[in-house]
Amino acid sequence: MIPDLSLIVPELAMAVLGLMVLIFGLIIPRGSRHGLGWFAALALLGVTGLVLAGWNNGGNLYGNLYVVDQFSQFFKITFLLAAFLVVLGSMRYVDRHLGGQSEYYSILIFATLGMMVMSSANDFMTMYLGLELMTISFIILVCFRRLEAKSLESGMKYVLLAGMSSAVLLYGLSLVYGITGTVVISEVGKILAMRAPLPLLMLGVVMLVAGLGFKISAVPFHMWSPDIYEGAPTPITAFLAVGSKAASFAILIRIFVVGMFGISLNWELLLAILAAVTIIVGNLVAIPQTNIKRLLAYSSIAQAGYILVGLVTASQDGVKGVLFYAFLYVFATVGAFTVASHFYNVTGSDEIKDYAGLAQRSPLMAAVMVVAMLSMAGIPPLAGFVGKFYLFMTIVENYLWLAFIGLIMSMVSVYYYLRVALVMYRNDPLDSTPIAVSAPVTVTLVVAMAVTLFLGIYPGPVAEVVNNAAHSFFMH
Amino acid sequence: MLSDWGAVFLFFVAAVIFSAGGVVTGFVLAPRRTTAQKVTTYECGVDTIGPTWVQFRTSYFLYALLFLIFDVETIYLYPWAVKFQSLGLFAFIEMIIFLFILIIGLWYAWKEGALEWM
Amino acid sequence: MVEFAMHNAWLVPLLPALSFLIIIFLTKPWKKLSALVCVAGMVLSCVIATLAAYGVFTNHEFTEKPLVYSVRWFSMAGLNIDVGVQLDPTSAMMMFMVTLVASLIFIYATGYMEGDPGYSVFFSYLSLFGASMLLLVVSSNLLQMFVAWELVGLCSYLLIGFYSHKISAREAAKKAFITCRVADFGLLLGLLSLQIVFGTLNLTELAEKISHFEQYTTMGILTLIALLVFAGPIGKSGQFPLHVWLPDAMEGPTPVSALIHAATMVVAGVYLVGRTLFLFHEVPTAMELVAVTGGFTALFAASIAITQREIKRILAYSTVSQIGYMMLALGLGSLTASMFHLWTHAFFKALMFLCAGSVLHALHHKADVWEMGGLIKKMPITGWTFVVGGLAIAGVPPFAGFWSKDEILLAAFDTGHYVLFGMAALTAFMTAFYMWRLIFLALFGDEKPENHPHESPLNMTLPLIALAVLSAVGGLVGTPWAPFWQEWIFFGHPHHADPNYLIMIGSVVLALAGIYLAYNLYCADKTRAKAHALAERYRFFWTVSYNKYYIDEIYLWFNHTFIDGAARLFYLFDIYVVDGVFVNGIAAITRLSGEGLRVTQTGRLQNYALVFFLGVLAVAVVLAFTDPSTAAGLTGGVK
Amino acid sequence: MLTLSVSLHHYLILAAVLFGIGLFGVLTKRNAVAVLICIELMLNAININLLAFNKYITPNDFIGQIFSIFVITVAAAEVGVGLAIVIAIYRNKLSVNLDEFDWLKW
Repeated sequence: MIPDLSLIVPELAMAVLGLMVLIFGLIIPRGSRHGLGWFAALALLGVTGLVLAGWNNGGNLYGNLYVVDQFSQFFKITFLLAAFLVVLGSMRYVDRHLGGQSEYYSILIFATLGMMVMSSANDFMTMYLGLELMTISFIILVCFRRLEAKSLESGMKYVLLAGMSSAVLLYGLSLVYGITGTVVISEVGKILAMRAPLPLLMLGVVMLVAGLGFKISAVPFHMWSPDIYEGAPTPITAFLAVGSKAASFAILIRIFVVGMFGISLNWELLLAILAAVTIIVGNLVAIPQTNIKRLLAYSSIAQAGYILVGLVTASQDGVKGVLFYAFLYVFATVGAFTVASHFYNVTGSDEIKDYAGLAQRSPLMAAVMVVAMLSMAGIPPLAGFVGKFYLFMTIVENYLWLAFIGLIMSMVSVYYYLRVALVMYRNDPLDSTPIAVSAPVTVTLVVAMAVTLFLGIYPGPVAEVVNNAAHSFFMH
Repeated sequence: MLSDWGAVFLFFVAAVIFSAGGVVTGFVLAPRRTTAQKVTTYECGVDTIGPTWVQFRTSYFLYALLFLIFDVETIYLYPWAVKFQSLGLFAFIEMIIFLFILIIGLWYAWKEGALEWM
Repeated sequence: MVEFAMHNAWLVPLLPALSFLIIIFLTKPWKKLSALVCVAGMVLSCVIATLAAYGVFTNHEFTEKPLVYSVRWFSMAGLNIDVGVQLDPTSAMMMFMVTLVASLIFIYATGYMEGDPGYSVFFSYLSLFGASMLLLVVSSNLLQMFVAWELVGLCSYLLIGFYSHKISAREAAKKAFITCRVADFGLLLGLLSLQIVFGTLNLTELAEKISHFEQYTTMGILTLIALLVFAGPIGKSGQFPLHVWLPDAMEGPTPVSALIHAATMVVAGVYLVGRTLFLFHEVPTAMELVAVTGGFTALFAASIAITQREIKRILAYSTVSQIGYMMLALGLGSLTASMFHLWTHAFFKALMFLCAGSVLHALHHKADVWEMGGLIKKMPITGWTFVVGGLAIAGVPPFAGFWSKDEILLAAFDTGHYVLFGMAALTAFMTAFYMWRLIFLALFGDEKPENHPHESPLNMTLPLIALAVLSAVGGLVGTPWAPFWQEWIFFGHPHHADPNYLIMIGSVVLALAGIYLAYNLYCADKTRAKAHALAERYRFFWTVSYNKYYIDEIYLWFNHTFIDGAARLFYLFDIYVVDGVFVNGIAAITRLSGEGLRVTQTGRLQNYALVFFLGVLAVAVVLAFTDPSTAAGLTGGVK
Repeated sequence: MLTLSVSLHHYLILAAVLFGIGLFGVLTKRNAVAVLICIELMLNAININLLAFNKYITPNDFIGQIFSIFVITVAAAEVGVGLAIVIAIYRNKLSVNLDEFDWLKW
């Protein structure tokens, strides 16, 4: 009767951790909760260790409802690292602008838990629960600045649009369930492999694409993301851009590459088109932006498009590319957003023009920003280049046009990324007071930059790991 | 591709088109001339007195929220209670943990003063 | 111990790299410490290199199959790139030589750079250079080698321009960098085509595949590749016609000239050709070209060196000419001779540069040899070590230069290249002449009253002595009677050319003749009337030679007339057509479309919802129109 | 289809209609609370779907029912958060009219 819980120790640990942080908040008086950040960060590292410890013993629980393989574990590590970096980078921000440390950190942990569940979920219910756990946590986090009108507005938009999108997603899931008579994704895959696609099933697929497209902010389901990204507290924006996106990609891969594999011909081209449109719109709209967070929001839309490319072929190489890109994307994005949030801490501004002369005020921040952005633009020898390389290699023979679009649009992206770089390096600062960078932020920035550089210069090992993960994904 | 399932598909498409179309056409066709008369609420021809929106205090909402949460959670208690015998100890422990989490929630709400009437 | 060194030879480049990082990030403010870190790193890797070399030179199988170990750097379908170490007698010798000379020169530099504002930076550059050079030496594949190649180029750029307050230094640095870029472009093309044709850049695999290249490509292509690859060495090793940068490179601090532009970097070209000799060996044309280039450069540079006045310039041109020797040997297919000369040359040329440096140090950077004289009395160590170097380079037995030069002459003679042999012999004579001209003018004769020379400090003279010893005995490893060298470093199979006493004696005679002539002209008669008379009589040749055959001027003129003209044309084209129409036009279009799309973001929640559902519809439509049949049509039939 | 017996289609059509109505509300209602309610409508349409499928497709196990229970609770949680935000934003702006929330744009 009692299932083997050893596989989900990290998840249990996260749940307990989240509750603990909340209870600490209830016990510890308001003034003295600054330690919670450190506690949460270290605990997250610990959980990462747990995942790594269980790296090799995969398996599934509850009659294959919950799969623990290297694929999901790689994603879990990605989420945990992202959460760790975000927590480190946001301590100062929380103490200064948000307050309510215990709620903040515990909800952040629960959001991470939701992502972890998503990455291993092998049935629609578990998947949906993970998804909603993540989404609701994010909704709360997005409007965490209760007195900031922008934050509230973005929260409002997020809750309504997210609710709507998840309704659509659910409708699609219910239809798929109705067609196949099961909610276990691998079962669905088996059944669909044999059966010709019914129109109703196609309707379901449409809704799945829409619902998940909303989560990964693929055009035309992206409208929410720039506003929410701008309104949300910056560290949360970073986590939203990284975690929620990566997790949604995890389930997107599971549903489509496993569940819908039999009818892949029906959706391959659709995803290709989505990817193309997403890349184009994201990059184009990023150009005229004047607010750094909005710029990053649009660029992250474009990034989602790049990652989407990996799904098009529904192949092991594609999954490998997605995993690799998701991993490096974490560090680039968190680095950039951490710079943004710290800059906001000091100057209270998100406008790009205020970044003038940042290179003189804080060389580290400027350097990290540039490295992160160039990596996103895919300039060698940075990680982004290798990631894009892996992704686009999978489609060159069948979808060359998509590869071309990706290439051209990365050039376009260089244009607006470099604009920021120029502002930081060439313009003279308005006030040249140097910006002090606190220790945890420094750690975040240095880690982000180092990993981005390392993955670009020596992708070998990670590529190996990712390869195995993708392989394990195709095992069952 | 018109199987009988397809009917549903068409129906759905129609629904979406109607809803979307309503907004779009209204947005396109509606003239923008607004006079003082037009903006007043329509109340059987006579001018309205006082605010047309009777508003509750937000405290009601807070209570509603708490009630909602704790009320919905009972959904899980019923099936468990019905099948209590056959489910056995593990389920019992699980339910205890579940309730424990809820209690923490209550504790939090209390501590945050959601239960005071302000 | 030896085992460890051999299987961790990657430490050899790593240690200097580490000391570079340490200096840059930590010890920059403390000059002495930085210098110490730099020297320590190099000495340590010298120890490891020595051990590794010992291991290699005691186990004969490495001459057959080198010891290679590497890590996969980048891998994907159809493209695997490794980073690795290849240990064989050649690389082991090179490793040992470079680390040894570099250590000595670093020590020397601690004294020479005394009181320079950029002391720490200088040593960080030196470390970086050492690291890159050693990386180049140990590389197991050509791509890695190319990266290191560019790195050493960068270091030499930084170091030549070290006195960046001097315009001449900046100019020289730029000149060196650009000239090498031009050449490296060819090299890069060559490497790319190698990768494309043979699908690998690993030396061992390449050697194996090229040995039967007919399966992969035609003779013509291979020739082209070989020539492209050879372009790199022409630039880096200052062969004619790209030698122009090397003499100017003497603007750098003298230790740099000694290390980079005499002992190590400039011979990287020779080393590269030596490493890829299996390629050239398949292509007779290329071999001929290499040989001719080398022979001609040797003679050409020597003929310039005869009339130069600046001490370091003379040495620079002699370097060019000596490297010409090595290239010549390679072209004759004798890796043995070429590497042997590389080895001896490294010692005596480094020695002479350091001596020159010490002289300049003493005379506060007065470089004209005609204004020196009788220095040997005031600075005996410098003087006598210089004399040893002179004997070595002139090829007087038993000094190092003699044996290696003899190897080369022998190779030329045995392979029946009598013209080249003649050129080499003539060069030998001229070398002896100009080098001793320098020595007599600078060291002997009567002192100039305005000079107040003084012997340099110990940390400068000790390296001199060490190098002097090496250049005295360094050649004994490869005498015809004890052909140790020939048994270890060879291409294909070792060849034991039995000593040809005629050539040996001939070369000795030439050397002595040159020295005697120099003695007559510049030492015997204090007035040096004869020398001036000679110059007067052959006024034309003298001027031409003194102005280095006007090569620089020709290039300059060429640049001004053609390059600049073309550049201006392109510039206008760029401004008005490219920028005006394409770039700005496209940029404008992109920006406008961005703006256009931007306004769809109205901020109204329900417009977003509407767009969302229109999106749903769109997706539905797309799906309806891309059922498998159409999809197969559109995607070119996948699966 | 003309028989009066209730078949799967009827449920599905009912669900579709309900979904459409909710959707229409989401797109047209100007009041945040109303929009929340409309989202609830959509979710209930889904519940109908799930239960109908459970009844007709997999009558032997309760997947659909369990799923719908989860949907209900999660929906409750979502509405809870939504209302909380509405309250906060009302305190902040004294309005819940969605048209007034458009500072964040472009």
